[in-house]
Amino acid sequence: MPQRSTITRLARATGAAAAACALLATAACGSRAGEETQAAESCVDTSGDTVKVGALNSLSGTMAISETTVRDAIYLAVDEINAAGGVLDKKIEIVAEDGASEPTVFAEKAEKLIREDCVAAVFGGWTSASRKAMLPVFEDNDSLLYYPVQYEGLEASENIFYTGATTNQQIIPALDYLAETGVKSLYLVGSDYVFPRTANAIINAYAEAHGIEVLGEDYVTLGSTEFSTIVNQVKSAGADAVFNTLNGDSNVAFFREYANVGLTAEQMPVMSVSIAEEEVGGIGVENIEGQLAAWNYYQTVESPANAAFVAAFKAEYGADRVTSDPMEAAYTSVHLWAATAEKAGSFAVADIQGAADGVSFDAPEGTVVIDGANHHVTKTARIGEISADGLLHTVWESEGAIEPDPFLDGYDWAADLTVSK
Amino acid sequence: MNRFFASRPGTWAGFAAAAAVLFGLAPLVLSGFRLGLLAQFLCYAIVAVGIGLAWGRGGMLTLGQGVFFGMGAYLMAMHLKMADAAFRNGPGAVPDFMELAGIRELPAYWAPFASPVFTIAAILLLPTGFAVLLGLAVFKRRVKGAYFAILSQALAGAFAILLIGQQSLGGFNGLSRFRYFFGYNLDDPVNQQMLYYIAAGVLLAAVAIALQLRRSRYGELLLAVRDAEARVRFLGYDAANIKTVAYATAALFASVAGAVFVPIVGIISPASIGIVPSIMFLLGVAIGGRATLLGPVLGALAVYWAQTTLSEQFPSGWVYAQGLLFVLVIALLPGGIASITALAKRIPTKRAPAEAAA
Amino acid sequence: MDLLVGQLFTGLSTGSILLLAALGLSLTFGQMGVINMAHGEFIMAGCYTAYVVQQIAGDAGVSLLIALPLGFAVGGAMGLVLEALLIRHLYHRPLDTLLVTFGVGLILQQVARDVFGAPAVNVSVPPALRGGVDLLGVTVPKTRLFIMGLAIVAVTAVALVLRFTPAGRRIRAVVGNRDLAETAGISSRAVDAGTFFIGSGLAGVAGVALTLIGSTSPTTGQSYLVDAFLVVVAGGLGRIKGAVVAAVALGATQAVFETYSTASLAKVGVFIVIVVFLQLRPQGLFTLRTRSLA
Amino acid sequence: MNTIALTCTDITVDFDGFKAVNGVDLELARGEVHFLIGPNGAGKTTLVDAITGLTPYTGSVTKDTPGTGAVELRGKKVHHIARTGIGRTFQTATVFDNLTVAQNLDIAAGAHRTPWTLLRRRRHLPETVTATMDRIGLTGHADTPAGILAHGQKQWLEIGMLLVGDADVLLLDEPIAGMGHDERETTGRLLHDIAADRAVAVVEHDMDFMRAFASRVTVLHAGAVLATGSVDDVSTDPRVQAVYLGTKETADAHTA
Repeated sequence: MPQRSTITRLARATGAAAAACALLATAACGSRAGEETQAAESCVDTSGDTVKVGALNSLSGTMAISETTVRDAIYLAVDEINAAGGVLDKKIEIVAEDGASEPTVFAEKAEKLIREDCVAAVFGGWTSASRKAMLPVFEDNDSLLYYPVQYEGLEASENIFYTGATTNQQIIPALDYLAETGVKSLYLVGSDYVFPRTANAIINAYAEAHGIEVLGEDYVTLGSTEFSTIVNQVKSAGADAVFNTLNGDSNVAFFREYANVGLTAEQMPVMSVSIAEEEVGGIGVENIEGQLAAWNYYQTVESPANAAFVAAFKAEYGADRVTSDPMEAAYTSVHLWAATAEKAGSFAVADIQGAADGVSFDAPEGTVVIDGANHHVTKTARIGEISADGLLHTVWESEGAIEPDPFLDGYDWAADLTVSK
Repeated sequence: MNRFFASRPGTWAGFAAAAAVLFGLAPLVLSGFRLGLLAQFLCYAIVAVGIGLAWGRGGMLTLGQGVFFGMGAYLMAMHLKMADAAFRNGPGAVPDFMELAGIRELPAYWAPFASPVFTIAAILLLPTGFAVLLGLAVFKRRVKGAYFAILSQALAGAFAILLIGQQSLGGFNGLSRFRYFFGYNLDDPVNQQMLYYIAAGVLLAAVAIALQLRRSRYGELLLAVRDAEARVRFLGYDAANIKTVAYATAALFASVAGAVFVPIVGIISPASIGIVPSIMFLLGVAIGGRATLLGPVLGALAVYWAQTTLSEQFPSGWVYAQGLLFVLVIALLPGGIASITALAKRIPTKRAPAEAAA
Repeated sequence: MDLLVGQLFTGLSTGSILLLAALGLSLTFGQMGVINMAHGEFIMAGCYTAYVVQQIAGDAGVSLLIALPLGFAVGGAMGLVLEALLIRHLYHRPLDTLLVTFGVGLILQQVARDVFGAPAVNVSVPPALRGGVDLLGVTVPKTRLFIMGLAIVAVTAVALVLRFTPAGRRIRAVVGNRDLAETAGISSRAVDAGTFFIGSGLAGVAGVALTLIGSTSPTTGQSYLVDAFLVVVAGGLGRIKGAVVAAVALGATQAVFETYSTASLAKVGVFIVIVVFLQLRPQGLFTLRTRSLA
Repeated sequence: MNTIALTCTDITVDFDGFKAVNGVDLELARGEVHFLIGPNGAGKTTLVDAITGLTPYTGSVTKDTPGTGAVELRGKKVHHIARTGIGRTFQTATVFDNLTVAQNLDIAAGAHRTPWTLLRRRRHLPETVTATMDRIGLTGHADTPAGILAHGQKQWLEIGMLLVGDADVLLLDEPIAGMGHDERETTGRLLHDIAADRAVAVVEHDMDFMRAFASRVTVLHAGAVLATGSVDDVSTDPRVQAVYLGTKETADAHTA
């Protein structure tokens, strides 16, 4: 042995390993592209008196701020359903996982929930990145995800139910409102990721078709707090309004700078699509009072269903807590799943998919109905104004619930924008 | 003389045992899901082998391995998206996410990735070449120690930001939804197991290469550069070249790991390669024993396994644990777990970290 | 024209923010070769100091005046503890210090999350600092003028302390030649602790000031850290002068890139500029040239 | 007659206005053990730094190698200067603590190896390495990690590393610091032994050692050459007596 060169031995080792791999490869190759794959057998067990569902939200990392509130709403809905006797006479049991604000972790945990915990459905996700990461997992394993956040549209998976707004239920109504109030020019400010870029593409197309001038379009890196340049450009451009798709902490720096250079809501209102009740406190009401937001739900919405929801939430989590749009959508998603299962008389994925069309729920935002064709729900659009108490008050709302149109097929001016599915 | 002429029959036995565990035992006892997780951790372990070489043996604190990991991952992901588009809509079709983002024309730099050969060559050469250029640029100017660490960290930050801004690379969402891997369906459990075997095979190969580098004269030289770079230069060696080789090898390992990671996990996004994930790559290496051969591998596997299990139950507790591990292991046990066994055997600590696990 | 003046101002303003964040690092990293990754969390501690003071004092103006010195004390105290518990034992292992302090930073962030909650909290700007001033045709927010002023005061104070006080002379002696200073009877241990106190205290002050323009959340410090390190690297070790020039230069580079391309590319551009710059001046802008072993 | 191996002409090293070395001329000849002495801060080590490429300077350093002719060293990189056959040691012996004596010497002997050789394991020690181990008296320690060698042994090892690297101009910075009497004697004889076909320069404070082993002495003071010549020439030079020998006691105390 001592005389044998390492090179020779390495060569042999490599050769042996290669041979072993080749052997394995021939013995263990699965289906090729185009061939049918045997779908993984669902392991959901409904023989007992409980049914398991997954709650997959970020409890750590940067997104934990927002996603823990969604988690609370999911638990509230499950408690309500269980108190009322459960679904198909079975109590719901939650298996909770942490998405850790990382798309890869979302994918990994989704797979664990489906394959190890055998849940009937999963509720959660926030960022589009996390949804995109989970989508193949749910499709490959033929399982269900209920996704509760407004997003950029252009997606309709058989295995996902989207209970937040798509673009025609949030961004287009916001533009309609601005046009109605006489806005002729816009300045677009957003964080540099997919939602703002898609939203701004839609805004540009809308503006062109409706005679609105877009005076500028700026993106900052996620989490950026340097707005000196951008706010100065906004100010010198002198648009009638600003359309804001900034995310998270960037809003704080933006609105402070905005107020400091002397811009006001009366002079140049800012329409935001990512600022809900939860965020107002961190920005500081004094910096943002009078500015606008576009959502489908505010804590101040007046309806018996919302009064009950807010009261139940505050009773459970404390009087100082606020409710917001994504929380309401998450709460609604659990009820929609339960109602669909009741209608189908089954927890099986295929049965839920088959029964989903037309299932409705009397949600805090108003009655929502599942559209079986694209798995989105009907939603009422609302423009809210931020008031001194830190809450948002509706100043405009759409006439009835808007049908979901994730690919904007119903809008001629958007024809060039997207490729229909 | 024996100490460094003796061949180690133990090496062979070690490799055989590792292969038996990875190829034989693990697939038997682990469920498909757990095996997939293990495959993911093996990818991190491959990165760790490279870090062990560059940091443990070469003294270069590479805080930016996410860059090379990300390069390999994105290169592979581009091929998978191209293949996917070609399968559905014919050759040269635009990948699905671009259609949705309103990009109609395939960007020119995507086109070559339709070729599997080009992709594999790019995965092997591009990050390595970039590492060589960057390494020569900084090491020739004797940028080292803290300066190098901070630069490599800033590089990881800049790279992640650059990717977020590239809509033709999926931006913040990254690239996901891969259906085929070189013609095989990715949703078939048999093929998923195959990916695991590939990850295991790559890891063994990386360890074998690292072992050879460590045992060669180059390995001694690298250690010499780490301990007394000036001395090496005054002996007539160009220390920059010596460091660059280790840095580029670490980059190569990270790139290949990234390339294998993508079909296993099914997504690559800027979130997996920025500053924090890059530093996290180091934790396992430090715990396992940075200067040893197998310490980084076992450390990485242990850390990611602990992260998955513990963070399920104690999300905020895990962050504390991570922080404490960094503090305690590095402050009190710079040789990692490996140095405990060495101490136990009463080998003088000075040489123990270098030799214990070889 | 307006835009140009605006850019010039933005460069200075961004530079002064960078400088505030980097000044303390320049001391600790420059003088002791210690890379303190928890520096960002000391900044964050300054932010929360401002928040807590405001909750108690109420009036935004009064609380800012209290928070500035208190932020210095809080940051400084955290620095002293860190120095005594960990860094002191790791002086000969600078790279390990980096990782250890990264771990400390992780823990501090989580502590902030558990104490103050994950969402950002609001620190109100004093009425006197709201709004802007018209300078050469552009509106300059008063908060930014205040931060510029504070940066100038901080740099001047550090320079004066280093030059004219006995403690400062000792610090400079230790930087110049640690062994020689030891033989001259200067306790480098005490000097190191003092340096760390001042450096970390400056981080606390920076944190208080940054609440005027940015958000206050557990991850606030992180966003400033990498840029601050780049300032120190580009400025050269142990030189306040270098940190000042590098901070303003980086601020201006960023502002220019941002105007003519996107903010994302600006970050990448700054990185490339620094790598190229280090090719020309590997030891930074200003270096102490001493006899040393490479 | 001894041939000149290294010629320094008008070397000046400027540290931000402070001239640590100021217009120094120096010639090192083969066959001589040439001592560089002077009080602390005289510029001895800085001069060595300049010659070996560590510190920028003005002036000229040429290396004369039989068969190759004279080469200008100024502006070359450290490792290129080393490859012309100039070796140096440091005030604190700098060896590779984690490697064995044999590994240290093997590395030192290998600056000309090809990448391919470097990437393979060593199968036997080069003869120069075994011979040098013998010469520096460390054969019995071949497999000892250099880090646990005694102080003096480290310094011998460092000199040995220069020998296997084929250096023919050796610049040794305080090679006997911390050595006992017997070790000094051994080192002195070793220096004369290796100086047979090389030029050896020694930076030293120890006057007794200098008197015992110097072939030639150069005295530096405040960055400039004060005197050059034999031990007797130098010790009788009044300027040297004035600035240097007056501090003899301190200098001796320093090395003790």
